[in-house]
Amino acid sequence: MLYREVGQYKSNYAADMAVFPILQDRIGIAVILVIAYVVFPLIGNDFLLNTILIPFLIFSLAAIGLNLLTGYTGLLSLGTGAFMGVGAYACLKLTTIFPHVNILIWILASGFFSSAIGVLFGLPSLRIKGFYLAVATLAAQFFLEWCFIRIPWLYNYSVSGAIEVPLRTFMGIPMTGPTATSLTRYLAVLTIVVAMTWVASNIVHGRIGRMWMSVRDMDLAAELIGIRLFRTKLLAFAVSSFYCGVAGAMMVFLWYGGAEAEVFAIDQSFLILFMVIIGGLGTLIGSFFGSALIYILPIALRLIPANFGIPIRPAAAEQLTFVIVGALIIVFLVVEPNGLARLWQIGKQKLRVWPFPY
Amino acid sequence: MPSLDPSLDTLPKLLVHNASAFGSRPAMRHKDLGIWQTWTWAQVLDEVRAFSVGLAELGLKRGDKFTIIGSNRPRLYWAICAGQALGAIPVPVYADAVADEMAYVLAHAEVTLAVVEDQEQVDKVISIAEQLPQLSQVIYDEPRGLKDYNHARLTSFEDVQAIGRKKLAGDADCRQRWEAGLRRGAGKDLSVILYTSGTTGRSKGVMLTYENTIVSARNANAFDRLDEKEEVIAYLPLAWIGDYIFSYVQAYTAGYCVNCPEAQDTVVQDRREIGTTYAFAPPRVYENLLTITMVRMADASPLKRKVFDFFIGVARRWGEKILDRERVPLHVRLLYALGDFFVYGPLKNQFGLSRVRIGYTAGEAIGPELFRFYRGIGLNLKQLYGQTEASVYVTAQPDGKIYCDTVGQASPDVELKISDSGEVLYRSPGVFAGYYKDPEKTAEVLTPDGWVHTGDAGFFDPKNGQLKIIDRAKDVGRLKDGTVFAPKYIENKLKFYPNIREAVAIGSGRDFACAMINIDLTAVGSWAERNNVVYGSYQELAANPRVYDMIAQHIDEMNRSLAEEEVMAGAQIHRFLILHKELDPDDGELTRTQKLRRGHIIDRYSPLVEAFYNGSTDAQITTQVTFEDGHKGTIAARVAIRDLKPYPARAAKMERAA
Amino acid sequence: MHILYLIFVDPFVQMVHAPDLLMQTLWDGLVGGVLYALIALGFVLIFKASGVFNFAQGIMVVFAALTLVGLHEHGVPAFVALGLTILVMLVLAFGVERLMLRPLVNQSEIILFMATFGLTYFLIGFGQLVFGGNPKVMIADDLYLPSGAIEWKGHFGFVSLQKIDIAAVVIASIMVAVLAVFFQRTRIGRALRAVADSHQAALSVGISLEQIWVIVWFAAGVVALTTGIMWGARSEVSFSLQIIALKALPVLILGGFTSIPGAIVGGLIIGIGEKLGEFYWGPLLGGGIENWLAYVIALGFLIFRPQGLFGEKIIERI
Amino acid sequence: MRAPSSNETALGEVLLAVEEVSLSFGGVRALTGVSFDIRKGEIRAIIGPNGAGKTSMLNVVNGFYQPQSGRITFKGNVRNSMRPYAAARGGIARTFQNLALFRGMTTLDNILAGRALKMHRGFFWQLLRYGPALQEEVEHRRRVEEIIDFLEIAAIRKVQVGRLPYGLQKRVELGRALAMEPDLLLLDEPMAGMNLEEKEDMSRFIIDVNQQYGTTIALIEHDMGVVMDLSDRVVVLDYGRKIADGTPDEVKRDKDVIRAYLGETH
Repeated sequence: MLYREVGQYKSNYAADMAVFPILQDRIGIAVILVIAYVVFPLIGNDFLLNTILIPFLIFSLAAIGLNLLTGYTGLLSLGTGAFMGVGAYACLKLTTIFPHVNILIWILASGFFSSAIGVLFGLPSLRIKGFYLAVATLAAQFFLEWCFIRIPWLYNYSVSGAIEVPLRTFMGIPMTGPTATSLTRYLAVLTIVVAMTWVASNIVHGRIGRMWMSVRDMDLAAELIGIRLFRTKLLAFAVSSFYCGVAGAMMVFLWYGGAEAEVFAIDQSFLILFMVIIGGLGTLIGSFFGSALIYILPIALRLIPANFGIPIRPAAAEQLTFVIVGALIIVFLVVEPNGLARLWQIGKQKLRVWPFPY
Repeated sequence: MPSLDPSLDTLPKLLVHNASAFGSRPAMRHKDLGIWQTWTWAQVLDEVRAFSVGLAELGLKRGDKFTIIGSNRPRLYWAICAGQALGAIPVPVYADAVADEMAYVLAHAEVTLAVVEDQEQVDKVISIAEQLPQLSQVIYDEPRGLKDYNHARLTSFEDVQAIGRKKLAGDADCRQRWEAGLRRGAGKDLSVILYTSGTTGRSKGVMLTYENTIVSARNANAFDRLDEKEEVIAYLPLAWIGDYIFSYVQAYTAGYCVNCPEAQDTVVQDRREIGTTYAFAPPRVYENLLTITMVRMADASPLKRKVFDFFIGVARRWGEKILDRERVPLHVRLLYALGDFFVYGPLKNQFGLSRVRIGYTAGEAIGPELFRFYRGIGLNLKQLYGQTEASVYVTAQPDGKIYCDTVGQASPDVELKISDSGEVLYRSPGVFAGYYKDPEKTAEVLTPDGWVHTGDAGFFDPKNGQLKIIDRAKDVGRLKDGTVFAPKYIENKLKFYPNIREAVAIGSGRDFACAMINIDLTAVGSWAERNNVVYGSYQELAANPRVYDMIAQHIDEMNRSLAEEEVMAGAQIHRFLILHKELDPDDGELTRTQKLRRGHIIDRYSPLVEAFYNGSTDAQITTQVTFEDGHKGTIAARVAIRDLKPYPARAAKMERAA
Repeated sequence: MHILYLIFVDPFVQMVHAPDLLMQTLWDGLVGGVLYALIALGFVLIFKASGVFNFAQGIMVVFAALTLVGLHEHGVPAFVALGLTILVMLVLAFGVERLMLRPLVNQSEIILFMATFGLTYFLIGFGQLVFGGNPKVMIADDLYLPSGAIEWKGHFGFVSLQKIDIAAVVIASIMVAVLAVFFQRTRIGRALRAVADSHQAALSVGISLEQIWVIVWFAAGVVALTTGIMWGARSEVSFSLQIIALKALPVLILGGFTSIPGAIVGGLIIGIGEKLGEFYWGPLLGGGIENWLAYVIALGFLIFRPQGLFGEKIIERI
Repeated sequence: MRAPSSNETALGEVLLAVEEVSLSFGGVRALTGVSFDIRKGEIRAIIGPNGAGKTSMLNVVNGFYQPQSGRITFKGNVRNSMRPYAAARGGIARTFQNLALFRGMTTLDNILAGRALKMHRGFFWQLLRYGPALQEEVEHRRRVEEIIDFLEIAAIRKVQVGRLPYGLQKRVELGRALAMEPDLLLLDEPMAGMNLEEKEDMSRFIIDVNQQYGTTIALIEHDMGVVMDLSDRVVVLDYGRKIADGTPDEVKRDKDVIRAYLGETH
């Protein structure tokens, strides 16, 4: 109904292959960007920025990372939390050793370290697939978690055993550390997430994305059209881990401001996997949906009773959240196994063919 | 009569002019290989010139006839102009014509060269080559599958252009010579021969001069204020005068862009992508769109259907008034705006009609309901009345003076009159030069002082002075009791029902009127699916008693509305049947432009017609049919006949009064 | 060179020098392995019959134990509580089949896998909501499980065997034997095996898929309850158990997802392997390697034998 | 103006030679000492009853199975073991009996994926999807569009292939193989499960591919009418052994062939 596609014709392939070929979609994206960059900073308080938006964006990026691996390439990973941890610890070491380099550069660079680790633990994908591979990534998860605890050099020998984020400034404005405002951190996170989402979309819409999806949909056929499976899978591990690493570094440096190894435990891996599945495997927008649902829903659930004046113990609220989220996951899978992104697509298609049903 | 500027009195001259006047504006687009390939006027000139010189090298010369066979592709349009630049005369032929038909036309026109679309057409031409001794060259656009053919007399379009380009590059004077040759053409020259697939007899070659078509097109452009910014889509048969004028002559005179669809079945999608501003279609096209709409809406959720029905109701009631800028209450305007957002806008958008400034329906009378529907949702649909012999335009409706039962006032420079017998006659600059090699027929139609007999019966509406066409003059008949019986009028009313694709009304000289029906397979098929009616073929579905019930209901409704009309009340349908096969141009039942050939049909189905009037409740019929691949066979069926109870003329009036 | 000595020589020297310690470590590993094997058995049952990779098996162990203890806390006699808990597991099996498996039939493996994640979350929240989140003590005495230890002396030193561990091994063995008989000898058991081979075959035997799902989930529930009781008696009943339950995954990798003997052998290898590793090599790395050693063993194993210990060689067809 | 069928005309040089190839799976013999050759430009049919080892033969040719013994010479290079991707690189493309499309991708992406070997723009440009990477995409899109036009699948260009009817999926798969611009095209039952009209279309495409692009084709097919019409030479397998080899007419008259076929059906 909102879509008016008359007169939107393509006279070259570049336009036809654009990520958003429809004008109305491009307008929609522009509106979202304006809201993110202008409206939220203007109206946002600390709660909105720090408790909702920053973590939402960071989880979205991690979900994109996992989605590149699981949704696009079809390789199930349960090691996302650990790969995020590698990013966080790498960032800490980098900024400790080279304190004068801009922290944002190190946040991005830390992705390369988790990339390398990701490739290392992706090596078994040469021989194994499916749940077997998932267990291999579980090895990464537990091994790396162990490293985070047992190697004091990683957390600069701090007494608590936790990462303590130092103060770092950019053009005189504190970016990280206790004095950095939530607005500064929000804008930094937003910019990184927007840029990396754009890059991810470029990758999946191009040659590499097609190779990944070929491997996902039918690896034997992919090999027979000349795709080298092993390389392709490792590339997916590398890129995916890069995204997770950056998300992990942002999580510690731009959100928590300090963290223990527990943050990168297996629960985190599962959480991100939920986001990807509920959001929709093999779609970037689904990663955002999944992140919104899985992260924001529990917050909302906790807030609702308080707002209605229903007395409920915090512990009980927590437990109730578990019950509801668990049930919702099953309900969602039953209603739409292809995730929220699929619902979104159906809705969009309905709007495009409106008033017709198909 | 206005005379043309001699420097712009032929189409090739117009092309040269456009190439400098609108050089970088798009002249033509073609959805090919997934995207819209675009040519500017300058590029078109370049392509046409190369091909034209190539044709000259192959021996095409002034006065030669050459044919164009295929669908709407840029190269075929260019070929027309390229030949005309040499002074040769194009004779476009319907691409779906069977070999026999084609052979007759090509032989009659003494065609020496053919430019065809693809292997299919090449095969067809080769199969009739023996009957065409003059034919020396076949040029094809699409090379697929033709690699192993003997290329002695077969050349690809590209190769011809290559020959032309080589010549142009190697011979400095060639270009001047070509342009000089082009300038030798004049407005009075014969520009094209279009064979009309008449509703009776063999087709006749209508000869039109450049002046005929260009003046006609100019006037039409001025009438509707068309300029170089229009976008149109070319999807009607190249051999039809409508397409020739609309996608070629009007485009060249106004300088607008013609878009060729990717394939016949993607026209709606392609029209939507381009967003045409000027549309021209026979009623059938609008009818199909409406049928699709209704069929699809039948599957929509009840809520959506309610919203749709409600707003369509609003549109039917108020839409036309708003379109004609009449005064309407404010709340209606608001309601209509809502409707535009929820229904009309999206609907027009789906059909690619959002940007259409002017839409014409022509070729046949349009059902009033259909016409009102489109105008109601805000599409500026108008009627025009035209003929090949007039270079299309005889009458047209100006903006703001639109009536669904008239075809408009005389187009610019057209004189109109009604003969004593009630036949419409006209005289205009567009009037043709005669039928090719057929002075007798010409004399029948064209009077010495330039008036043309249209063969249609009509009169001027006393209320608004616009022309009203009743029917083909020879088809208007009377029942035995003297009641006027205009079959087409009834048929059009019936065809408004989405379930009825085609209707043949019979009754002249009989006691009462009867109808033979063709159901619409899409609409009825979808109904069958929803109602668990199992069927394997058209024939099976057509014979289903429940389908009969449904059609009976439609006809009954129409009878009731006929009963309210003084003149036609006596012509209500008393009996009907559903034909066991779809009427098909390949069997000669329809013309290539999908008009009924009533006489032929009545002959062909005479057992059924007899059964109508001898009281039988069914009848056996065996007909010969031509299958898609050209071979012939017969199908036999026992067709049921249903009776209907006509409404008394006065009773209907009383009902309404009560 | 010293590091090589520490890795390749020293541990073995220690083993020979203190055989009692070696024996003790092997025993501890064996007991742990038996419990891993039991959890893995639950996985295998469900995977074999329904193709579902049941991530919730670990939490089912906790949930079952928690229900048992919780009921007893509310004053239900121990054996009545045991019966009630079995009933709860049956209800759970029905619920899972009706609300989760049936609507998700014909979905891809990963979707079913994710659904069991949802089930895990649900059971965690539900269990805590009903019985509270604090660790509980297993009602071992009320169930007449033995306590205390037997000390076994020999000329090499002495080994301490907890009676509850011995009971665990015995009960686990009985459990396996019962299951084996069930699968080999009963009509339902044979049907279950048919399902594992082909759903069509099972249908032709005249047993509905739904019934079979309920049965296997119930069987897995009973196995979980047994595991929960044993494990709870050894330490305590708490939700941290579920992480330990993840250890069943490397066991499955070793044994193959569909092999019951594989689950048992794999469980023992992992249990013993990680205890030996932790005890003799752990200190080299700063300890705590138990947490990941099992996975690395499995991973190393996978690379050489992707189909597991008892799996058949996979021939890919196109 | 159509040229006579080239059935009897001179054959080109040997493109692929299979010599004494044997293959077994854990004691089950799939192929036993099979030898034949495929010549440049011909359409070569491999026929035989079910379980005759036809598909195994194709799997050996494109490196999916490694034969236990025997020799394969492709374009003059001898090899007895190779990875499928190396076969692809060498110019062997193929389609599958039971469709091996990338079901989650559109028709366009499936065929574009077939050009994986021909696209080389580096990772950096892929990240930006700009400059050389975009240029490369556009170039290859053009080639793919030609194939789409050739196979008359323009209308389903942007439809996910998993939602297409079977016949169209087969066509898309052929398109993907063509996108590789192979020297040798292996078609495993290209017409299985099709109705008459679809079969006719597919036959036309196969002939057109062979004539227009000069692609050598080896195909497995059950429909004997199709085989006789399409192929220049036929090799017949039964129980993993070659029982006949020759022109369609020769093969049709062969006693062993008649027995093998009569023994199986009728």
